[in-house]
Amino acid sequence: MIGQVRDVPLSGDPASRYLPWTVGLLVFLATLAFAAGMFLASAGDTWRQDLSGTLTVQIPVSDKADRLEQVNAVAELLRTTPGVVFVRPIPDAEIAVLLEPWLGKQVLELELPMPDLIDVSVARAADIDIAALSARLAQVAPGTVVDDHAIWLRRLTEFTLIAETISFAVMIVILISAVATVVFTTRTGLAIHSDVVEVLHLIGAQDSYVARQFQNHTLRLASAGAAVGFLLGAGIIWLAHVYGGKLSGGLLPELALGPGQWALLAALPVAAVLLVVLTVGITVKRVLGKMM
Amino acid sequence: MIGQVRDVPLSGDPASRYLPWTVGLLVFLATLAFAAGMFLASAGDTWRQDLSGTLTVQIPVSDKADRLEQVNAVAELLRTTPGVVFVRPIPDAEIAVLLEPWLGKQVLELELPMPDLIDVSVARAADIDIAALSARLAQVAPGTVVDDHAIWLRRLTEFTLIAETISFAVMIVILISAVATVVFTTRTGLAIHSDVVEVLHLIGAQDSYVARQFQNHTLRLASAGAAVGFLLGAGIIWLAHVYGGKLSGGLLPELALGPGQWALLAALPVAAVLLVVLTVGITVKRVLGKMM
Amino acid sequence: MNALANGVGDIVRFENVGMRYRLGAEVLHDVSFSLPAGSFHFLTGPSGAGKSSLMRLMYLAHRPSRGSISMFGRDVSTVPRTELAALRRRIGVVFQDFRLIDHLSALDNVALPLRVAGAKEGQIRNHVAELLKWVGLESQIDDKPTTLSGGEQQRVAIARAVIARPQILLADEPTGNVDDDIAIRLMYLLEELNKIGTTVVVATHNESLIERFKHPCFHVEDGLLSGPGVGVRNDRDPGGDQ
Amino acid sequence: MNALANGVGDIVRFENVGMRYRLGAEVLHDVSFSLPAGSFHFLTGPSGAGKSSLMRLMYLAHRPSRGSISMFGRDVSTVPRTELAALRRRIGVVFQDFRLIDHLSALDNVALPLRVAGAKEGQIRNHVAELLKWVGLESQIDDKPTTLSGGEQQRVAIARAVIARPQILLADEPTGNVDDDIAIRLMYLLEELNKIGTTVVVATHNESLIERFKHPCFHVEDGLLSGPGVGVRNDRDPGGDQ
Ligand SMILES: Nc1ncnc2c1ncn2[C@@H]1O[C@H](COP(=O)(O)OP(=O)(O)OP(=O)(O)O)[C@@H](O)[C@H]1O
Ligand SMILES: Nc1ncnc2c1ncn2[C@@H]1O[C@H](COP(=O)(O)OP(=O)(O)OP(=O)(O)O)[C@@H](O)[C@H]1O
Ligand SMILES: [Mg+2]
Ligand SMILES: [Mg+2]
Repeated sequence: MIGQVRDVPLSGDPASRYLPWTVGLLVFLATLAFAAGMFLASAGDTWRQDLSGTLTVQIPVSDKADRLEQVNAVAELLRTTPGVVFVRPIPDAEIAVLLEPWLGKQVLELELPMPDLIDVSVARAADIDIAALSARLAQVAPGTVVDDHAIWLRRLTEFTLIAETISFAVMIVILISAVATVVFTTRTGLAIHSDVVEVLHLIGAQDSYVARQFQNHTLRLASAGAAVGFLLGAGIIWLAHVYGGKLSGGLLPELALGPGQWALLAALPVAAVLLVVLTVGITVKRVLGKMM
Repeated sequence: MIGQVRDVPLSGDPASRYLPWTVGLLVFLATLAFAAGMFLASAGDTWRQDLSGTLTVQIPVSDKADRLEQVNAVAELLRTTPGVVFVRPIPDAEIAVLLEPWLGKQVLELELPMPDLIDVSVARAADIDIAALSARLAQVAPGTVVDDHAIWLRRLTEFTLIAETISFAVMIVILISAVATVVFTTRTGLAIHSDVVEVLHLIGAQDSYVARQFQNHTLRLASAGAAVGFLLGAGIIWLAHVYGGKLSGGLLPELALGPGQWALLAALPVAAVLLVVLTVGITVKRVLGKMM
Repeated sequence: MNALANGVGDIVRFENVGMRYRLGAEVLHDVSFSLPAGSFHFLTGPSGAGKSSLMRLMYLAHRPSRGSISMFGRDVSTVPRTELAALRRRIGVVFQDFRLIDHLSALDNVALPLRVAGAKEGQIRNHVAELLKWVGLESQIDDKPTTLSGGEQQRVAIARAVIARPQILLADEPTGNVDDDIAIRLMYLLEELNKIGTTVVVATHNESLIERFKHPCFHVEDGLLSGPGVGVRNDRDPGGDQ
Repeated sequence: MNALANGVGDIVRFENVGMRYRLGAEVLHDVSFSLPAGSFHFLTGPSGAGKSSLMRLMYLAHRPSRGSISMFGRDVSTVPRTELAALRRRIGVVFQDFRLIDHLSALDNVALPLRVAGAKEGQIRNHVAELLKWVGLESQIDDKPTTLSGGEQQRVAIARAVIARPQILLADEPTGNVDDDIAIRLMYLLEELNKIGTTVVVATHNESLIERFKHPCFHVEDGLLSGPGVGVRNDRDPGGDQ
């Protein structure tokens, strides 16, 4: 019987009209942020794989005399390594350009001793043991380091990591503000209807009876909002998947989420709604607890 | 005299307690999103400049016979171009690796006719006229195209563009929800205090008298929230500037905003507060307008 | 007082007024009457007859569905919105349900009409405190309405209605929550106001009050008004006993 | 009725009860009295004396600052929170300010105590409609309180208080907004309830009612209670006239 007539007139409140929108917006944003985070994580991996097709071998600065010999010896060793497609010692001028980001523009004018770098292309299929290669190269020229195209790799890794972190942080902030919104909406509801709550209380209603009224109401509103927000978010992700790839001309990795990622994403609105209903229950009972 | 005693007891409302937090959170997020957008725009430029230190010259697929000649002629012409530091024809195997992202892994197995590519390093200081160079090269080998490292450039440009768009879109969504929050808070305030508003109205208060009560109150709360939100956001941007550069080891461009960008950023909370106060005025007067 | 007590000087004039709430049935039909300046009337009638509704029309909270209402000689339907506020400041109202502002002290509640009218803050406090003393609330000046008893709230409501010396005072059941001693004391307050020129209408169920203070009495029943001068236009109201 | 009308059967028992609001001064001092089951009392006293406060203690809205209160033979201070709700369901209250729920129709307002107690929906409507007819509101069954006149609201409040046949009925100024005819009719309703066993306390300023219905009368003044059996413990209340 309870619930047929709702004693607390929540549905007319501005707070009530606002709740589905807020929950919807927040779930929408959280969905996008979460998806962006997951997508960036995969994209970072893809790019890293692309880049790992090239290596840079670095031979430390040494005397002019045996420098050329060493470089040639290393290059020779590399050429004989299975999986290596191409080897090219990089000239000093080019190295100077590469060093510019670290050392500034004056690097070209200074007559610095430069390390020798060798550019190596690796067949995609080949699975080169970098550590073993390093060890072998170090025997030929001590101090030689094999770098799997560190510059771009690190630049991209850092970039995607930062973007990932921001995405997840935004998601967390959004979830926190969702809880805050719900606590606030509930407290507003209780404030507007404190008289009704008090009358129900004095008439002999149990706390759970009053709490249920608020919870049922919020459950309905929050579910509607969360569903719409999630569907919109998922729609945008799907659009990005279908059209994003075409528009970027294949340059961006496919904007697709795996089934596991979709499942995680779908758990988001459900978790949000549960959070909402739980919050409401706790808030209502805490307010009621202050009455005799 | 008006305002000494506040007739509408807004300060005790949950809505009031919530408003500074919401405005603060929203301004905080908007500040970060806006800064991220502006930073990505600059970062994109910086990276584009970095990359423009290298060029790729592309000679279209041709008969085996004169192919080598053509490549050598182009390479020779490039070597004599002022500003060019280094010229290297890229071997087919390496080109295959580069083409992989577009054509898939089978590119290595297929015996495709490949274009010839020449890798060119350019001194940073040099200001090479790409169009003129293209024209001269085309005379030696018709169809030759000079590409300013298109792959990375486009990849980065797309990426930063997308990130930029998302950042600004997030900022817009956040501002919209700020307005929605304020409209809602005001309407809640009016709903909770509709009795007070009605009494003031019946006692003979002008609409502006009632509106001012709500506006003064909201101005105070929103300003406090916006200031805190902006300062937190600015603090994080500053931290990113100071520590971000160090942590990424110079790989990321400096996370710094110019004075113009700071000014734009600082305009954000001010605009938010003005928006809020305006919204409140309109909302209150619209509600009052319904009374006789 | 009687300078104004002719047709033109009528402070309230209803002509064939009907009233309904939203789309409901009419709760007042064909109400025609006028109140000369300085008159004092009771308004009686069974519960639900339409006394409060009639009051609501007079304090400009509701528009009639037909007929015309003039207050202070001005046709209400033609008064622009901004001037309505000024007209309302000349009307004092004791609402049946008090309508005090919960977060304001008794003093600030009573001071409200003065503040809204832009009075100087310096003059307000003493004036208000004196009136609150008169209604027996000197020790509750700084109390909030929620901490006052029913009768105390009612007295604050009366004080708020009279503080700004309104030209017309409309009191809806102003003594329902106080004992007879206080009720009589409050009626004296209204009579004193009336003596200095305020037109007074008191809706009440309290028959002993009506008997004791022998003022002319309007009666509403089934939405129809009867009483002194009702239906008579531009005549002098025989009921003004000042 | 008199089966319970001895010390142990007292439905209400106050012993040296003091009461204050928050940190304010005591508004009730050393109140000791008991109400035998089935008794009918008036409660009088000047405005602000403490009648509503005394009621508030009885309907378990407020804890005493000292002394002890038993309701239905149970010491209130030792009753766990969840059982307080059950006790409250045995108490009917007419609040001085009605406290109707604005968004519910008169019918749903009156049905509230039945719903809260978990009554079957099928039984509710007829029962409630009949009672509303009794208090003269048959045509306003589906109206919201905001669209009812003051007296109509008061009658809804009374109907809500009695609908669940409470063991004790506490009515705070239940006739302040209705005319004498309706007031007498409402008093008959309370007397009928009393005849079938309900203990009744009516706080009122209406002296003609007190004279007409000759029930024993408690008097509160300056926070002190006087009246039949006051201060006398474990004695039979000489006032119960049933
Ligand atoms: N806001 C409203 N909306 C719709 N109907 C209303 C409204 N207010 C009052 N009514 C109806 O109008 C009629 C007259 O009500 P009104 O309040 O004027 O009566 P009253 O004479 O003041 O009664 P009482 O003595 O009980 O206060 C009643 O039947 C009531 O139900
Ligand atoms: N919630 C409250 N907080 C603080 N003080 C209160 C509160 N309610 C009432 N009082 C004070 O307690 C005293 C007794 O109030 P109470 O409402 O019991 O009086 P009452 O006898 O019912 O008066 P009335 O006949 O006017 O209704 C009054 O002085 C009042 O100011
Ligand atoms: Mg009325
Ligand atoms: Mg009282």
